[in-house]
Amino acid sequence: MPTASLTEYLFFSGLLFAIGLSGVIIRRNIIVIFMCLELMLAAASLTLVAFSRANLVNGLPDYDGQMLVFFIITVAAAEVAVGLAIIVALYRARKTISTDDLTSLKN
Amino acid sequence: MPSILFYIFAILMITGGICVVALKNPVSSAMGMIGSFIALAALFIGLNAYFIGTLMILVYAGAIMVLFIFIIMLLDLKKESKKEFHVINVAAGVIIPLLLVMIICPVFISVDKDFEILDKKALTAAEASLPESEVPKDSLIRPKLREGEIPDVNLIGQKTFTVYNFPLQVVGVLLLVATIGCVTLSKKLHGDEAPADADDDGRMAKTIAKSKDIPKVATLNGPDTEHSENTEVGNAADSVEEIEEPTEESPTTEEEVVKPESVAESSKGKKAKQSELTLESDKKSKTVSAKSTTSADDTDLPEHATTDEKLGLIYTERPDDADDLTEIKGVGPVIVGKLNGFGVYTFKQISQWSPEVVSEFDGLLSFKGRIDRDDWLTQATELHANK
Amino acid sequence: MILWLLFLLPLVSAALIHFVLKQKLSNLASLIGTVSTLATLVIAIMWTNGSFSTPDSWSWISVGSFNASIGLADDQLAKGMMIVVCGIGFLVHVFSLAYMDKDGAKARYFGNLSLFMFSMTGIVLAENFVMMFIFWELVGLSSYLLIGHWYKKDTAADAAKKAFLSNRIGDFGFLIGILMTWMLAGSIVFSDMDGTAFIGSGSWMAGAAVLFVFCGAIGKSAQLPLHVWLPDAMEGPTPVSALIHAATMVAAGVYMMARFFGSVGLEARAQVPAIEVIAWIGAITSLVAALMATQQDDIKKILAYSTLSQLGYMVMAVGLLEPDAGMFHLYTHAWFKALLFLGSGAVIYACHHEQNIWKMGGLFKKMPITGFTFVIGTCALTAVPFTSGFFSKEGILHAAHGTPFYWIALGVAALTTFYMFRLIFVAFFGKAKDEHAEHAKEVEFRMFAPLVILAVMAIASPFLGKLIPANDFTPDTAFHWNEVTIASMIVFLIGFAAAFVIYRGRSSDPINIPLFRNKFYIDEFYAGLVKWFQDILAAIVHFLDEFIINGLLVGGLTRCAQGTGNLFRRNCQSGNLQHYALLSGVGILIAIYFTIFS
Amino acid sequence: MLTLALILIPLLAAAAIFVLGSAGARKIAIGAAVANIAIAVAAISTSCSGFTLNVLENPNMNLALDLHANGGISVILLILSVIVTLAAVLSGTCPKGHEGLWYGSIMMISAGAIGAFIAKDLFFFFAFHELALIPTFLMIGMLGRGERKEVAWKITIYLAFGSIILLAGILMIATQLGTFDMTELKPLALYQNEVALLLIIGFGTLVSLFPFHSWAAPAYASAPAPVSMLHAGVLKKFGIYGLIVVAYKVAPDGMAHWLPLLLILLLFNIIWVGLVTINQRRLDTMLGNSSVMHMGYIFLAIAALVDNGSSFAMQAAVLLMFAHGISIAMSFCLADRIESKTGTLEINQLGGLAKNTPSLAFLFGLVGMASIGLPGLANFAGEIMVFFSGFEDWSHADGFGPLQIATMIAIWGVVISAVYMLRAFRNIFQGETVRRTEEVTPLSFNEKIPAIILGLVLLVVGIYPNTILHFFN
Repeated sequence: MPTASLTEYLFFSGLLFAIGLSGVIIRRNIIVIFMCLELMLAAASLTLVAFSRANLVNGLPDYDGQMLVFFIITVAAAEVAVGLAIIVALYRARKTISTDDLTSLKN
Repeated sequence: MPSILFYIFAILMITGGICVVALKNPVSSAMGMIGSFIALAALFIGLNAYFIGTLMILVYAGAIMVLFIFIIMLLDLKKESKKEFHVINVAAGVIIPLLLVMIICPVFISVDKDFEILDKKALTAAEASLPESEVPKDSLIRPKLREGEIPDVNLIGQKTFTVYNFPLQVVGVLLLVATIGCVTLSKKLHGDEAPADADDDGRMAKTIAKSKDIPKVATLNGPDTEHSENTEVGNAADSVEEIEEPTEESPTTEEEVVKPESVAESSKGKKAKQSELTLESDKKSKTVSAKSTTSADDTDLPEHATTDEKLGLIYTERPDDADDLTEIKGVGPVIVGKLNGFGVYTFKQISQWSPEVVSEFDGLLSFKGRIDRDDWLTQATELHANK
Repeated sequence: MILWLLFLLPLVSAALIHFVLKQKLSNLASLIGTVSTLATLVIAIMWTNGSFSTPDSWSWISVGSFNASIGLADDQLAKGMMIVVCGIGFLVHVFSLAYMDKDGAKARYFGNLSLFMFSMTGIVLAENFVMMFIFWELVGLSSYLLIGHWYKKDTAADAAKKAFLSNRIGDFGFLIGILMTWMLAGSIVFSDMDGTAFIGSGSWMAGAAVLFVFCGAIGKSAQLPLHVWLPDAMEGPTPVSALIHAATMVAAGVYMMARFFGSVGLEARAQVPAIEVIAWIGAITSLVAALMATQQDDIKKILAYSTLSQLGYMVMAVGLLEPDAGMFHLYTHAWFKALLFLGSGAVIYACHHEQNIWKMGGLFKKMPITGFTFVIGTCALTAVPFTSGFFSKEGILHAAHGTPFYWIALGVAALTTFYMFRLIFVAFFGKAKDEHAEHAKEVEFRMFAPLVILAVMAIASPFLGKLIPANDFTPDTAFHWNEVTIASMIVFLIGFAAAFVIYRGRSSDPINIPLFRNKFYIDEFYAGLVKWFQDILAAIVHFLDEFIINGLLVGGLTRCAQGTGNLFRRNCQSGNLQHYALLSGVGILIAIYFTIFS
Repeated sequence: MLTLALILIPLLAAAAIFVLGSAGARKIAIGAAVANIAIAVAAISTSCSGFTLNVLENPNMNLALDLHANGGISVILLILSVIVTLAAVLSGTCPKGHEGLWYGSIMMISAGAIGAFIAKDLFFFFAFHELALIPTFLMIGMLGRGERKEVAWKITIYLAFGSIILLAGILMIATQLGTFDMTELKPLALYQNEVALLLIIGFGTLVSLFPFHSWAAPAYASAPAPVSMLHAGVLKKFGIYGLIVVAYKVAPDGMAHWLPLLLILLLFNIIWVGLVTINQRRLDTMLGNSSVMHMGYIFLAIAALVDNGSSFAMQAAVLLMFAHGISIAMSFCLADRIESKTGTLEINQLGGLAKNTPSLAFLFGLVGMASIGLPGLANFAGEIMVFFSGFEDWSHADGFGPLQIATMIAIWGVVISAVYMLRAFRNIFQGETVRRTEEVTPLSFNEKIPAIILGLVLLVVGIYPNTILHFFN
């Protein structure tokens, strides 16, 4: 993919991140919000990989970036697991997962 | 990967993202999510990050999305039905990301860095320059490089277990904690009798077990959320402590002075104060009623008079033989009005007051010990005697 | 040193009576009061023939350039005035021994009387303005206490308050006058005031100072604008009216002016235009008071207005730069007015507190001594030849000769004769119009003895050379037959004839002039003035104070503080996840913008 | 060491009272007050060296708690606070069960006041005053009467506002002079106008100068008797003490620059608040407002001090402060007696009280006459000196300057105070007895003690003011 330069990668990851953010803001359903969150995480990891490929360390791609992506993925997995468990518990307690009804944090 | 492929996968990724946001049905948005992740993995592969690409597919597309779909199915969520669009929310949702993109683009444009092509020649040069300490002579990486292909997995392995060894262990522990977390969260759902202590989950389990039949959530579920509900309503009232205070023209019966330690939560309304009064004085009343009923002459009660445990013998309404209490020195018409309010009309009543009743009236009339100082009791008995 | 005794004896007796003797020892209290006044009288008499050395002054406060001291002035003015004060004080004490015998609060009465004697001696002996101001206010206090002696009576309490407040308004001007003279004349001590500097400061400034000082005299001697309190002061017991509101306190104003003019040397100097104003106020007061007196029915009110009118005479004399004539009239007036008041006291006492002259009548036969002394007093007041009033009033007429005040003075003399003999004919002659007057009988010795002594003084006072509180004013030097004396005799006859014709044998008042009877409606005007200017203004100011300062400034601040608090609370903590996400998005955006672009 | 004891005794007493609860609270408080008087007399007569404890020692700023009972003003105000504390402890009836709070906070307020007056260090001068505010808030809020909650909040926030501005001023001074020590205060090089303005507003709020006076009257009306006695009588003088000792020394030209503003405000203070006092329906709000009005005279003395550097304006201000402190404390003590006897302080609901309680009538008459400014009582000596200082070295050539005109208008305040005080005395004590005052029992002796003590002080200082003024030379 040498012909596609770094800016395209960054542009698309920025776009994906923006879409994830809009999803979080627009959607009412917590699970979809959670998905958009994962989307934003993925977008971030795309930039990391793009940069690790762009900056060569003694000739080879800079694998620190990729290590970070590796950790991001693991953490995301853990996060999703716990998140979904909470969502289920919340659903059982409130019988609803629409953000409009869950406003007990209101002052 | 020729730019055509790049664009295909990029566009696929973006449309997947848009599907996640735009589609109503959570399942279809999950599918969109998967598509997007796959395209993303392809892009990773394009960037020679084969290990990360495969990991992406395995973990994200595979594990996480499946979990999502599983949960969606478990909670059998219908399409978002009635929620009409909040125009402001949608508008905000669109404008903010757009602004974000507009701000980020100049940054990305300013980067304009091309990738070097890692062909065979570049790789052999790279292998030569690899320092001994990092990559020992006999490792598999060196021959692969010389052949012109990137041993991605080996390099990452080498990096992981040398530089990032400790973080790896930490992540392991993290995953362990996450699993235990999920287990405890989910175990409570249909577990056995939780310990009776007052923590939230325990109560919630009991109520959920009982509450199968109750449709709406608001009434009965966990007292703590209920509690948070009404404290939320309640705390608006707390900010202004309103203890009923009598209006200006009867300053003498100003409200009973609040004891210092109870000043913080003394904001309960009128009925609470009444209950507080009765509560606090019930142990006193037993002794009082015992004494006043066995008082001197009239064992049987005159008509429509009752023995109130706090106030001694009182009339429910004005008896015909009521005396003019202002004859007692130190009692003016204002005080008489109050005494009649409490049901005290005759000298006999005042003469029979026990010390507790006196201190009670002292508090009510808030005259600071005036009754003993002007000793109403002896005056009342004399006036009653020569009435 | 004895003079300190003269000064402090009444204070000691007042303190003794107030703090030590209470209700049960009231007789002892009255005795102490009387004895102390007698002692001061004796010392005063001995002092007049110069047998005591004046002690040096005791510095009350001396800080920086302000040093006020308590010291005793030693000149003929003070000596003569002391005789008046102590003499009449002693006689009033003797009279009130009997008059107040059955009164519940006798001890308090005598205590206040001694306090008055102390403060009056303070004014007379004051050697500087601050000391005079101190005792000026103490005299106001004691008159407040004495007028309000029967404080349970609402009218007495109001009259006392009114007296104190009008004195206070007078003191306001007096204090400003003192401050100005302090700077203009260089010092507040009378003896070393620098007259030339005072006059030199320009006639406008000196005039203003003189007028401000005169304000004090207006307040104390009840001149026109502030005269309303004197008739109401009759609420107090009659001996009090005799001592305070006839002889001594009201004369303090004239005494102060005389001393002030003497120390600043005004009488010799060129005319300061402001002094005309003083003369005019005196003249108008005497005229208006005389007119009001003609229509009053209460015996004490008539005498009160006549005092007002005579005070107007004295102030006019001072205003005409003849303070000696004024002082001489003050001296003689003190004796016969005290006589008249005590006489009226005896009459009231005999008629069981009946004060309306139309309910008396034929008292001359029933109370010969009181009647006879009362007639002598009236002759002195109306300037019957060879009585003390004749000499002193003639002195003033002589001073006013050739100026417009002369005619006013003559008119007032006629009116004085008219209303005094109206009183005599209605009250003492004709038949008793009320059963009280029917069996009124002569008062006991302790009451008529002072009357007799005062009657003697009413005749003989001009001839006691050394006692007259005027430097070089004895009847033989000043008196000479000319048209002024003849005119005053003619005017006396006119007044007498009018009174004789109109009021001889009448049982009700034929003339009824509401304007005079209601005292020119000045009281109602003042009441309205106070109600409008003070109470309404106070209410407005109170409302503004509450509304603007409390409501807007302070309240406003608190309300807008609470408002922003609520605003923040309601909008930003809405509990809606989206809202939080939105806000965080905006936050990120701003952060990026600033990091990149600024 | 004596000066340290002056502060320690009330604080220890307060601690003991809080610990022991309401057992012997009253006796401990009285004991502490009497001990304090004895120590004060000892400290003043031996004019001991005082006590210094260096709290903070660093090159550019050293902080030392040094207490000295020397220097005319602080000695006189020390005597004032010690006497008023004793009177405050003896007066007022403490509701059953609250003795701990009641006597404890009186002791704290008195410790704060004494500390503020004898501290010779700007920081502790300020800190002690703050110490006295907290118990005032507690007492008004919990044991006061009327709408005590709002009033308690109002007074605290208002005084906090004043204190913050004051703190700003003090810090500007301290930074410029490099030291907190009050003995080394000298005119500042720069920013004199700003510092002067800050101090005038800061101290003005604490002393209820005109625009910042709306906290005073309701607070004293709702406060229990000892608190209003201590606050109106003693704590309010802190502001003036500060103005004279700090502001005049530090920023004389600044003060001169703001003189017209000060003159206008003090005239408002006298005339505007005077008229408001006339319009009051209740005795305690009337007394509160009258104390605000009397501050106007003291400000006149300060204006005279600033304008023509008058030689005795400072002594006049201090004497009037002392006299006003005693008389306002005595009047609040008696007002509380009237309320406990008749149950109300509405002037038109009372009448003819003198018949049943002649001694209360005599004492209230005495303090009424004192606050009017009757000779023979302390206030007159102060007032006459204030008015004279207004006219000091005024030359008639240039006519009446602003200070002279202000003095003349201020003298009219004497009439206004006579009007409202006499009207109150007339309506409450004289005339026929009304429904409320019929069954009133006469004052018992120990109810009269505080008033008698203060009355005697008024008489002694009134007859011979040098008892107070000799501390100056």
